[in-house]
Amino acid sequence: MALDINLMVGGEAGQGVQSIGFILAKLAARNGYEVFADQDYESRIRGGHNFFRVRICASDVGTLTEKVDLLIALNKDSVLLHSQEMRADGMMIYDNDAVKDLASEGNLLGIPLQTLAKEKAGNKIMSNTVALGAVAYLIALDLDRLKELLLERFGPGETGEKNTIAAQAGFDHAREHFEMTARRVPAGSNGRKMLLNGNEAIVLGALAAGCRFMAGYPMTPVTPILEGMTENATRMKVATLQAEDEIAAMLMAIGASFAGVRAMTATSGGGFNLMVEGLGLAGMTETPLVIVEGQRPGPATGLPTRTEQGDLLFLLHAAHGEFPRVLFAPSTVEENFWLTVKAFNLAEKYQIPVFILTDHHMATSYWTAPKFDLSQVVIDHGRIYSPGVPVDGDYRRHLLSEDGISPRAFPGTKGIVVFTAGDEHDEHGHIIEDAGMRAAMVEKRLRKTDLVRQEIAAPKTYGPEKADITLLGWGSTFGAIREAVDRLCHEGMNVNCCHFAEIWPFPVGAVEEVLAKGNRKYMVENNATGQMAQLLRAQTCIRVDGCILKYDGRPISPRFIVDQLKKEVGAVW
Amino acid sequence: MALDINLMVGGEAGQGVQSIGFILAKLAARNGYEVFADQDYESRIRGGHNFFRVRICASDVGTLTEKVDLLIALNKDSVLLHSQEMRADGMMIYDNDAVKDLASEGNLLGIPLQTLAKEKAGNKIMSNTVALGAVAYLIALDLDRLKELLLERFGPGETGEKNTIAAQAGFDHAREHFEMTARRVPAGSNGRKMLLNGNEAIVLGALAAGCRFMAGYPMTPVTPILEGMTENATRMKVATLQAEDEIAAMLMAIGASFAGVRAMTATSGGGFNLMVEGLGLAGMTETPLVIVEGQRPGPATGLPTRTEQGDLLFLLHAAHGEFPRVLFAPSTVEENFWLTVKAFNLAEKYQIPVFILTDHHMATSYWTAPKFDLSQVVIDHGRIYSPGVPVDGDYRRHLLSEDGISPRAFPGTKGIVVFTAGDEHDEHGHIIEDAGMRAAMVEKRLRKTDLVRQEIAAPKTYGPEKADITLLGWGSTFGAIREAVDRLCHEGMNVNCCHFAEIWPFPVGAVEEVLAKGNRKYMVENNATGQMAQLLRAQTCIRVDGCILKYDGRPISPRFIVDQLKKEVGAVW
Amino acid sequence: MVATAKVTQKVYAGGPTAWCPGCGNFGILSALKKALVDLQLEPHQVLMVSGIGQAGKLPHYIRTNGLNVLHGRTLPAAAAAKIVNHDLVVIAVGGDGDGYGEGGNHFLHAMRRNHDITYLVHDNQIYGLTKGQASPTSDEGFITKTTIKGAVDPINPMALAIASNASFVARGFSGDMEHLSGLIKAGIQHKGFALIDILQPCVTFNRKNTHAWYRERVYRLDQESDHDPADRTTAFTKSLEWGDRIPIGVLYRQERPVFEDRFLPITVDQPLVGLSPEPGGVESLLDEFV
Amino acid sequence: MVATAKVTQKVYAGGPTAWCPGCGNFGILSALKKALVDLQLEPHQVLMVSGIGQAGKLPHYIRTNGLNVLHGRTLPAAAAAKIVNHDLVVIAVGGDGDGYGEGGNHFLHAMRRNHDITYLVHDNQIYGLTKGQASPTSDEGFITKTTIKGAVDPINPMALAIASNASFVARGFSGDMEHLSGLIKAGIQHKGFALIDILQPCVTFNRKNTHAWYRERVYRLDQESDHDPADRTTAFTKSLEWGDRIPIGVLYRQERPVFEDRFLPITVDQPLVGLSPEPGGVESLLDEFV
Ligand SMILES: Cc1ncc(C[n+]2csc(CCOP(=O)(O)OP(=O)(O)O)c2C)c(N)n1
Ligand SMILES: Cc1ncc(C[n+]2csc(CCOP(=O)(O)OP(=O)(O)O)c2C)c(N)n1
Ligand code: SF4
Ligand code: SF4
Ligand SMILES: [Mg+2]
Ligand SMILES: [Mg+2]
Repeated sequence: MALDINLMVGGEAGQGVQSIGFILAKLAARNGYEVFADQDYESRIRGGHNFFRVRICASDVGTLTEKVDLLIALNKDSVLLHSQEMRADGMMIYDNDAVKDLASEGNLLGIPLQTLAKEKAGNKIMSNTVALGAVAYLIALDLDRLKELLLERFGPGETGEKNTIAAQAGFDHAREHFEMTARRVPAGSNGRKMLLNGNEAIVLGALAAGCRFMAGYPMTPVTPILEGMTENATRMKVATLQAEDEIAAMLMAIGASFAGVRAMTATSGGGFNLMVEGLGLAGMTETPLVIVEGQRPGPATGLPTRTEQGDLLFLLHAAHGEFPRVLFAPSTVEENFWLTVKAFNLAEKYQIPVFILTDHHMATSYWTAPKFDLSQVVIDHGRIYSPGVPVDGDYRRHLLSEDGISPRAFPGTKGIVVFTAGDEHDEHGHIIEDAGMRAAMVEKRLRKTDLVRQEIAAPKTYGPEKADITLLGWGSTFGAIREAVDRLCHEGMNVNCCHFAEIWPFPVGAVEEVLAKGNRKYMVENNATGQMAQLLRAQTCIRVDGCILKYDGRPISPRFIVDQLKKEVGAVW
Repeated sequence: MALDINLMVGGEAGQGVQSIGFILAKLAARNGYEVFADQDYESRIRGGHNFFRVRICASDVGTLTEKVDLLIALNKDSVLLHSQEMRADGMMIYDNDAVKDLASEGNLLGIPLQTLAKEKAGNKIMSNTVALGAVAYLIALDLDRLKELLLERFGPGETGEKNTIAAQAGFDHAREHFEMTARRVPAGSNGRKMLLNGNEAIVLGALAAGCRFMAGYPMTPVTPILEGMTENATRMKVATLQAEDEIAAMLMAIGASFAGVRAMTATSGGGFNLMVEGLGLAGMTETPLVIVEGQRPGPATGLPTRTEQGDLLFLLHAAHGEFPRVLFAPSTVEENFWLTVKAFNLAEKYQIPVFILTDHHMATSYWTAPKFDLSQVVIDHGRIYSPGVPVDGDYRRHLLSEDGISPRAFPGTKGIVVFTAGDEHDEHGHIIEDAGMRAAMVEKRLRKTDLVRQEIAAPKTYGPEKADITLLGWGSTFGAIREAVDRLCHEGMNVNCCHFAEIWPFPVGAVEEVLAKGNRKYMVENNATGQMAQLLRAQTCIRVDGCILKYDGRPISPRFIVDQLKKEVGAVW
Repeated sequence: MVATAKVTQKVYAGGPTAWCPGCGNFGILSALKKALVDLQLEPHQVLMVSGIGQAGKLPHYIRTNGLNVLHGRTLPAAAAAKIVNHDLVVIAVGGDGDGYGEGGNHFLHAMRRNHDITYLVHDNQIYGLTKGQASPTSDEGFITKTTIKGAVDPINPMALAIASNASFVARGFSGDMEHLSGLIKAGIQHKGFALIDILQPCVTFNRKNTHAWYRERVYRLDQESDHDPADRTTAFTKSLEWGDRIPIGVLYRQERPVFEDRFLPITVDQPLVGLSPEPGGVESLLDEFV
Repeated sequence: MVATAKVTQKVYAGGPTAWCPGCGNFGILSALKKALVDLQLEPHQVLMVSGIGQAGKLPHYIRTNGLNVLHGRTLPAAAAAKIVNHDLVVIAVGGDGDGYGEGGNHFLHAMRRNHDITYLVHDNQIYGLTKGQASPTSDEGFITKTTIKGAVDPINPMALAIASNASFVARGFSGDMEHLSGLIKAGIQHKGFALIDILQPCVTFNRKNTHAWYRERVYRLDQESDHDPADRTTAFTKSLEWGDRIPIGVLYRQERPVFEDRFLPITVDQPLVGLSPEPGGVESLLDEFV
């Protein structure tokens, strides 16, 4: 089997679990490997139990796997909680300064991390970096590249320097005391891929799309989007703002968009609840808008730092009344970027709200990806009013055009005024009571639904073209499903998959075509009610044969899918 | 044909259109007839154009019809706007003190309303009452009963007295100058039915159900529910409260319910947007709740004083995450009452939120109904904790019971504490991070869906048991569809209907049974996208053959259905 | 007014009104038009953002750019429009229910952020459009169908604004058009958030706080007192005056940094609305992830 | 404390905490427990209603009835629980972001309605649980990842409360447990809405307003000044004091009718929660529609 190494760092919040894990992921990426990494943490700032997993592969990877090759246990709990997850030939590094009652023998590699840090680098606090050095030795990652990374992270000054010394100490200690693990990483190419998570890819996508305004309110898992936009605000000329609440954030995005710039907001399901009213306003006033929703387990506050796909049907039907919208649920880190760009374009072309529906798993997992090719980024502002057409002084924001799209103009344009209202309105945007104009406006808005549907890509397929079983899914589950397909095919089953990233307007025709074959269909979702299965039925009357659902707040793994599918088809196999 | 008289009062806001119309409706009801009455008005307080229609029948009626037998035009606009709606033998009363350039001849009956009011009752302002007297003569409604009503309304003092004089003057004038209309009301029985609208029936239902708390925020069309509850608050011992916004209203209802009383709120789609977050909280904390949502045309502020059925799918999917709920959409005034009682019972039995989804048309239309039989009202609080079971000190609000229902207890109970959280929690209501407990809690909550489904009544059917065509619908359209069925059958078509009032959990089995026959199906909805048609497809894979949709803000009439259906089946007929 | 003026009342003529005859809103509409004409602003330079209610309809009756949003949600939309295009004169307008009830949170935070916008609140102490329920400013004890035991202690918008460190806090009266128009002008000219709470009789639903009731009580601060609008404490004390005498005019005014200038991560030298994308910047950003 | 006390600290022992070691929240938890014990209240008599945030977790760590609602939504839920069962001692608790950001509107209106509840705000001038963004009370210029040019002018909860005519307005400090516990006791005993804003160092994310920072500045109003909490204007002036010296204690207190007694359409003689339905009343109501 191809290279596939799985590392895990475990410890309590505040111990630097995320930091070590990230450096390892980055190190592997710098070595030219494909990496997938994700964190599991509690809704607290210190204590509790966290872990970070890094998977290093030679080829494309979009999911974690179950068994651990190398565990870095920063505390006793990690030793206890994760030993069962170790592969038979797996190794565990632990701090034998901290965990005294464990014998360093066999694959249990006790290292006096704190002592080494103190002795060599002069500071106990660098024990994590000592561990990093040891790992670099054990799985044969390049020590120089590790040092380079440490200097980038901690700066070229004393702190950086000391960290390289600590890493060297760990490396040396490991070389002296242990053998390399069986699963070492062969010296890789210097591919210099990007390593980034879903949130970061969305920030980049928004910036590439020329987004000029973002208002938000902190909420896990998408707070880093607001923070990331703000970090880049000065150089990219984006106005960003932490609002008093989500209602304000949404209305601000609408105000900015109406005034003439690309605008967005981001929140999780709980915060989105409060944006529903604004969503309807955007629908009624035909204001372009991009809304990122990062799902986490609900209802209500649920599990704030966990993952779920429980908000699909909510977003598709949110807000009273009827108006067109678009919904994307990116399934790879690249899609996070490209669908964000597309979202801004569709929002402006059709003057509608566009959702990017992600989830905790997608938002926070790190992936490697080749550098996005910005020459492929196209910006389409849609139909913009040119003075004189129609004649000056009679600009009509809601012109009843044949395709339902009226030219946009922005306040401040000499010679005209631009008006719109959340009340039903006439072409000029002014309140009406008239039945005929009402019906005409409803039809105008809804005409855009079929138009925008033509822009929606068909679901992705993977695996053999003809198969007995098709696994279906959407959003963040793609990596896991794809790998499940591989494993099942490997085991001799004939399975493929059909996966949705561009979900609404539902690409009915394309779906019916893809699913026309008479194979058995199983829907894989990270929720409890099979929301995509319901949507598929509502849109196409296609019933799936079963659902593989996970709703414990944890992401779906290939093994879970394989096991569940076997249960489902048990009788048959 | 059976008795069927249609009156219309037209004028501008502030002229007393609603007041005259209501008295006429009440008068007919007092005469023992079945009445249906509704108002058409603009979102303004004075001016514009309003009209009120009253339909008087010998038997059950639940909709308006198109043609007017008698128009009371309080201003010139009404004459102009409504003449085409008159039946050939219809009559029009107008004030020839106000509308000078119209000749009183044929069926145009000019009456010097203001002069008569001034001369006989000493006050021009009573011209409306003069008109009422004239109407009483023209369609042969009992003058004494009219006087009785006026005294009830204006009190037995001078104002009441003068109003009876004004009515007499109008009556006398009409007797002297005009002939009765062809469509007069034969002296009726003294049936003394109730005359009330949907909002009032909900207030009565809530009070009968023992609701003890209501918080709300004014919003058309359901403001009268908060006002009605408040009016009766003192004698019925209900705490009511106009909150600062809908978010607060919703949270207040949750706080009150958690503390141990039956609680409700009411709003329209726009306000409900803001309650979505609270809805999820009720779902997560398993707090019983009754929410009335009175639909009006959306999105956003839309047409505030008009009607639509555009919020069905929104309410069914509102709030992130997954949890059970119930949705009723009453289709008669009686159902407004009885389903409200049932809503409170189901909310408590299953510890879930229950929607009563009404609309402007249903909320504000007046219907006659026999007095509700309160002996049929049953109150079921569901499972309540008894001290000692389970043992004191270990009360578990979210006990993982087999059927998903945990006994409720209320704060203040000696020996125990009651705890719940909007975070995912353990049986005691305390925050958890654990995957296993999370999954168990999700399953516990969702188990209640199938349980409560068993309480949902099958859709109503009407018309021949075997038919070529079945009209489907939900909520406020029942009266119109039923009458369309009658008319179509009368014309020789073989049509019946299937109509939903108890919509969620969708009574899948019952529906499949009712719709099993191979007839053609047309869905009638007051919206633009056929939401119930979508729901039906999602739940049963049954596709309708067409949709008859109206989305101009006006209610659906029997004629509209008949005409549209004929277009739909045109080729066939 | 000015003989050579380009901009006249006529260019601001809007659609037909749907207010009740005699409503105080008419005075506000006139005062606003006069202020805009006095300032010689052209309609395309002005953006009105309004909520829902009788007051919220105002932008439909004057010919400027307009964004008529939701009940209570004027301020965030108005603030953002100003952020992305600071060339616009942004005026938010709504009712007392809209601004202090549904929109109370935005009110608090817009004041502290000190966005450079003007906020007109038509304060009729009642919910007009929904037919007469108590509003947050209804006098204590005011009876309506939802407050049958009387309204609770009202919000005091002036006191709240002063406590929130708003930079321009004024009260006007729709019955004193001249004075009100001056306040609106001053509000627009003020660099920062300008609150103008306007006493506005609702002739249909508020039978207590009528034209006559207000007229008897209001007095102009600049004429009948030596009030110093620069002093926060005395401004607070003044804000508590409500009863036999009600002050109108500027209660409090200060200079402090506006949000657009000081607290945005970008410097708004040129309106954002005019900028085109800069792919170069993104390219270098991508490199940071390698 | 009292030798014969039935109620001890032990009966209030709650679950394990998830706060950082050294967090100011621990002081608040202790002060609260002490206050409840001092008042000899039993756990079943107390209802804690909390929001989301580090502060909002508090009720999980003390054994009373508890309703842990949503971020920013404590007050309406708490007020309603009190309305339907006035026998309960209702204590709302949340963070500064929770109460003054997301929940700002409820804050304003709960104060004017004067519900008879106590409201503890853990004011760490930061968003703790979401890892360190500016809060509405972050000091002006405070740099975080969302305020890279510094936080705007903060909300002043004391000034806002006094402007809102709140009936009990106090500030405590988590580092002065004795004093804080006294404030909480006084707040619970006060008939009406009692706001206690509590300075609470967040040792992880707020590196400016630390334990030491607060300790250097806070002084007790009752000991080190002759402040008269009955005077609204001087209370307002006091509320503006923030910098080298920060007053703790009761800034303002007044007696005024509470919502439950004066403004509800019903008289709350007996808790509503105990009443059974009265079909007789409905019957007579039906007759009115005939
Ligand atoms: C979210 C929401 N809630 C309620 C309403 C209904 N509504 C429309 S106007 C209004 C109140 C109007 O009062 P105010 O803001 O004082 O304006 P006025 O009509 O008095 O000028 C309300 C409650 C609404 N449109 N939206
Ligand atoms: C509607 C909503 N928006 C955002 C969040 C995310 N969130 C959780 S806690 C918190 C802020 C916490 O700050 P604060 O209220 O000051 O409490 P602290 O953690 O500092 O005690 C936020 C924004 C949420 N849970 N709900
Ligand atoms: S109801 Fe009152 S506020 Fe509204 S237009 Fe009429 S008078 Fe003016
Ligand atoms: S993050 Fe701050 S407020 Fe939260 S527990 Fe830690 S120290 Fe306390
Ligand atoms: Mg008002
Ligand atoms: Mg805080």
